[in-house]
Amino acid sequence: MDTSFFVAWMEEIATAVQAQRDHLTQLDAAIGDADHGSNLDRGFGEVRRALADSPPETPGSTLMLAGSTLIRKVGGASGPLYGTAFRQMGKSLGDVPDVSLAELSAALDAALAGVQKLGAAVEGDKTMVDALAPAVRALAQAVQEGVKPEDALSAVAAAAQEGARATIPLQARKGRASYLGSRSAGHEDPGAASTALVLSALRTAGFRTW
Amino acid sequence: MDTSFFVAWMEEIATAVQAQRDHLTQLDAAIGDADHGSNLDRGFGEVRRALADSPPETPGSTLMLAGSTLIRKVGGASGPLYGTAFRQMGKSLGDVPDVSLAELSAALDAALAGVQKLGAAVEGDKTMVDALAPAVRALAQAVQEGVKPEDALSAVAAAAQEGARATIPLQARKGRASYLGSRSAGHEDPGAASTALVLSALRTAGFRTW
Amino acid sequence: MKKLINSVDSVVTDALTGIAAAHPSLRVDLDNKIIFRASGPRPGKVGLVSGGGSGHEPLHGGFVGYGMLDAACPGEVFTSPVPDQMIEATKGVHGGAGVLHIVKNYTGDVFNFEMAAELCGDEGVEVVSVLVNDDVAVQDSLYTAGRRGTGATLFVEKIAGALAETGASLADVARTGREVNERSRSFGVALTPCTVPAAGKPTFELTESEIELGIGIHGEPGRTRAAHAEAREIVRVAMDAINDDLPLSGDLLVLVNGMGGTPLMELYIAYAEVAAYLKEKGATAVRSLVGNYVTSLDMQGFSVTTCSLTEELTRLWDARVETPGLRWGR
Amino acid sequence: MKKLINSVDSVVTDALTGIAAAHPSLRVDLDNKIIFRASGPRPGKVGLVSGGGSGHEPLHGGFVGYGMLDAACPGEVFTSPVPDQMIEATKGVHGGAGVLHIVKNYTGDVFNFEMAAELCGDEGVEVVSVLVNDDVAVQDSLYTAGRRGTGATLFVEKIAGALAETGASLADVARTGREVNERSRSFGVALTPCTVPAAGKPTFELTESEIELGIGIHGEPGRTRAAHAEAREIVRVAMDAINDDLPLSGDLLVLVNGMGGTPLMELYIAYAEVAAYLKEKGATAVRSLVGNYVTSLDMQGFSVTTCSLTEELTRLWDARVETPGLRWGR
Ligand SMILES: Nc1ncnc2c1ncn2[C@@H]1O[C@H](COP(=O)(O)OP(=O)(O)O)[C@@H](O)[C@H]1O
Ligand SMILES: Nc1ncnc2c1ncn2[C@@H]1O[C@H](COP(=O)(O)OP(=O)(O)O)[C@@H](O)[C@H]1O
Ligand SMILES: [Mg+2]
Ligand SMILES: [Mg+2]
Ligand SMILES: [Mg+2]
Ligand SMILES: [Mg+2]
Repeated sequence: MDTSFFVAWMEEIATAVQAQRDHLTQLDAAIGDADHGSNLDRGFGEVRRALADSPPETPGSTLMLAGSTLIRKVGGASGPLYGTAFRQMGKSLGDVPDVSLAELSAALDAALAGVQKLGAAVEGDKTMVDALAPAVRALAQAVQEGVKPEDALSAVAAAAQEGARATIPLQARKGRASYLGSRSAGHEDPGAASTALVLSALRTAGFRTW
Repeated sequence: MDTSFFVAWMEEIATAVQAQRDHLTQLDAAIGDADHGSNLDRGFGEVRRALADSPPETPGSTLMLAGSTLIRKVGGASGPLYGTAFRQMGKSLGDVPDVSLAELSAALDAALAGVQKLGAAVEGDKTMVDALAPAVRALAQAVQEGVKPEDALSAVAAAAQEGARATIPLQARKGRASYLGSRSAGHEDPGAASTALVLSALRTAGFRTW
Repeated sequence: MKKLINSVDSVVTDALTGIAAAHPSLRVDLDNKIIFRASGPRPGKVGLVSGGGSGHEPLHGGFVGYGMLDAACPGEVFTSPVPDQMIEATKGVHGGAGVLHIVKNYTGDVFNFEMAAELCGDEGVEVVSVLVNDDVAVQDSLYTAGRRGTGATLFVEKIAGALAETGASLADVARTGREVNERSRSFGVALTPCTVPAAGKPTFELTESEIELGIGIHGEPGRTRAAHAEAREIVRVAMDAINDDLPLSGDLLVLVNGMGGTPLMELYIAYAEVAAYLKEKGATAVRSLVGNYVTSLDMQGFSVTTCSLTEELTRLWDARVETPGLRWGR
Repeated sequence: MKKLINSVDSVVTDALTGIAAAHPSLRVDLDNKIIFRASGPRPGKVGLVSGGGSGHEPLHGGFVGYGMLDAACPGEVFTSPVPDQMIEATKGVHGGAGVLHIVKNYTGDVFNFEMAAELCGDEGVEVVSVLVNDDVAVQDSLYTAGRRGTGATLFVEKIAGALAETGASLADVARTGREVNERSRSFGVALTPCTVPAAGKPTFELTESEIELGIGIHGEPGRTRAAHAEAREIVRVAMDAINDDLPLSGDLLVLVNGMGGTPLMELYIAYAEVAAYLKEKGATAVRSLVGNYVTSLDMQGFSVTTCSLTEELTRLWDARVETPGLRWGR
């Protein structure tokens, strides 16, 4: 997976988030403050612009630029969290021009660690971690089993989507939704839902560039 | 018509206004400020209390007390207008212990003059004058024709009701409704509607005391 | 109707109880429903009394204090107060130099204040009235009750109040009050109706895509209903109406006033458009206020009021004021 | 959704344009979205920076000025600002004595202010943060993001700001800010939801007979939904929640705050009930504020915040303040 793959990933995220903007905002309206869709739409729009303005040379610098842009432009909880996730991935990838599935797996692992270090959420807290963590595990397993890249990314997307759906019955213990106590149960976590979009875009980027 | 007739009149007004309070307020909501019902309900409630507290000795003093109470307790346009109307009637009746139909007619005439002096409204301006003026004429005619008191008061009530209904198509030229310009047309004037209630109560008072 | 009240009948009294509790600088006469300065009348100073229906808070009670009113008479919601109140208030602020009544031009307010002034005169208290009628949405003609008094009331109360503090005569304070009124114009817009507690339902109905242009401050519909539009366009309608009546130029005092339910953020958005409009016309808002000052209960909407300033009026506007609703200067 | 805006995307910028036009005492950096005092940093004075999502006006921009903040960073509506803004603001107010960040306890605000503080530290500007978390509706436990920062933010900004004007050290200003927070408690109630412009529809739905108890300031539903009741009863629920957490006694500073769409009249009615409740408990509101200070767009509802005063805190509360939103003293 070369630089163009990662640029394509960012573009696919921007497209998906724009399409799902209102849906994400409505999820956030139910248990948060009704801004998650506009936050991410604004953020990934800026990422797309930043990548067009200064085309990156490596996969790592693509993700570093994306992460810094999100931190600089989004605000809220999700800006620093997604920003950290991409920056940690970028750092993990270093200068490699072509990323192997194993390297991607390590990078996603670093993303999860970064998110958890910043936000202190564990699985079951009803946050983006609930979508990210199973996706990380799915990729690690795919690497171990040596499955084809397409299938590996499909497994990542499926695991993230499943993780997001599984947040519905949970009671939130982190972020704004935690203020609602037991009333947060019965709603999908907006950040988990957007994480599923972000990770599904990985597979779409694969279809597009391979 | 002795003091008890006029006290009964005030009581009948209070009852009718209380029953029609919301209706009058809704008429006022359409072209005014949604307070006519509560204004008059508060006012005639106070009149009832004032008459109970210091029972008047003559028809004239009954109306003077009612008028002063309305001025003191109602506020808005209708408080001074109704207050003036009753006070002018009271003055016109003087000390007579038993009021003839002709004396009542002169008193209502004085009421109309008082209202017009204060408010400068003429017939057709879409105000209480549109109910009061035809009622005054109806009573004068009844006196001239020498009809029975019951029938005279019925004619007064009918003329006031007809006058109130006739305000519906008019464009207001006085009071709050005038701010609406042509949009005031199509709604019954709340003050004309309440004047019809007040004058219909005259007939009911007659039924009760005769 | 969902309101933070105890009962429909006690709203005015309950609010006065809260005002009394919140502001040691005020003395509230609950029986007569009058808000006085706690300090009482100052001998030799012209007293200023205003009042009107409740539901416009902070007007008028929030403007009682040094540099503005000496007393305010709140009536029932949207109902002018009664002469008794005004007489009590007038006597209570009389410091020997006479009393100015600041009256918004509504039939009821005019009737009741006139009666009160007459009775005060009988009792030897000189009273002069200033009638405020700044609302350009209403034509001042034989076919209306005349222009309504709206946002300019605040300007008259502030500027006449500042002059009164200097020891000016009743005639001078009244003249300046009238000058402010003559130099002021307003126009109001509603995005939603308001709900009078006693009525229990909104005063009119508007769809999601309609607004009312040329409203007053009593929840009445405006002169015309129009399609909802960008703030820029709505402000232009309001400013054009003002400018057509009294061309805007020179140094202005400008109020962008919320009707009670409009977020301050939106009022600032409107103010930005007002400032841009004035720039186009070559006029400048050298003084301004943005906020909820002359409200209509929970209505969403705004009004703009402009006053063409002179040096003296600017100085009086800047003079010290210490009331719950306006405070500045030293 | 019917709002007085030009477009959903430009609300923050348009409002900042209006703030800049309305307040010559402020300097607005439109590119970075920062509201500064026009006078710039004062050498030797600790700088105070706060910020948060927009939609809470006058908080925070309306509290920039003498005796309160040196700069405010407004984010998008209900979205915390970004570190870049805070870094610019921090550097812009640094007068050599370090900078205090006043941060409301929300995950996003905390993350972004932390990042900014770290980067400012790297650049040699000493930054200390005070976290405001006064909302008793949320339990501060492992199972929540901790108590939200609401009305007490105004108290911290005012009192820490007054201390900073005296030339106190960063450590002292921070210590006093924390003390104010520790002595403060809040509880909020919604009668209606609000509408975030970008969402276009209300954040939740309530019938005519329901209210939300224990809301925050971002349009979120509360901890529980309850039947609408008299102001007296609703206030009692709020006050009991506060009193259960920190028993009310002695001299208090009390804020009865409107959420943006509540008429001032209703806030005074609520304040009367608050005062009556305090009397029952033997406590006294020796200082108070009633009005829209920490809002949630057009939400109807209110919050109560109490702060148990000391002599020093009272003196600092009374000290001169000159901002668009709060002004008093000499
Ligand atoms: N401490 C945390 N750890 C991980 N994710 C979190 C944490 N707090 C919040 N989130 C995620 O952020 C999402 C909300 O993002 P967003 O609405 O953009 O920010 P905000 O809550 O500041 O309005 C939540 O749905 C949740 O998935
Ligand atoms: N100048 C006037 N002359 C006669 N009647 C008037 C005048 N102005 C108003 N009214 C009457 O008063 C009524 C309104 O009374 P009310 O609603 O109690 O007072 P307000 O208009 O002050 O709210 C109108 O419907 C009209 O009949
Ligand atoms: Mg959110
Ligand atoms: Mg009326
Ligand atoms: Mg009225
Ligand atoms: Mg947010």
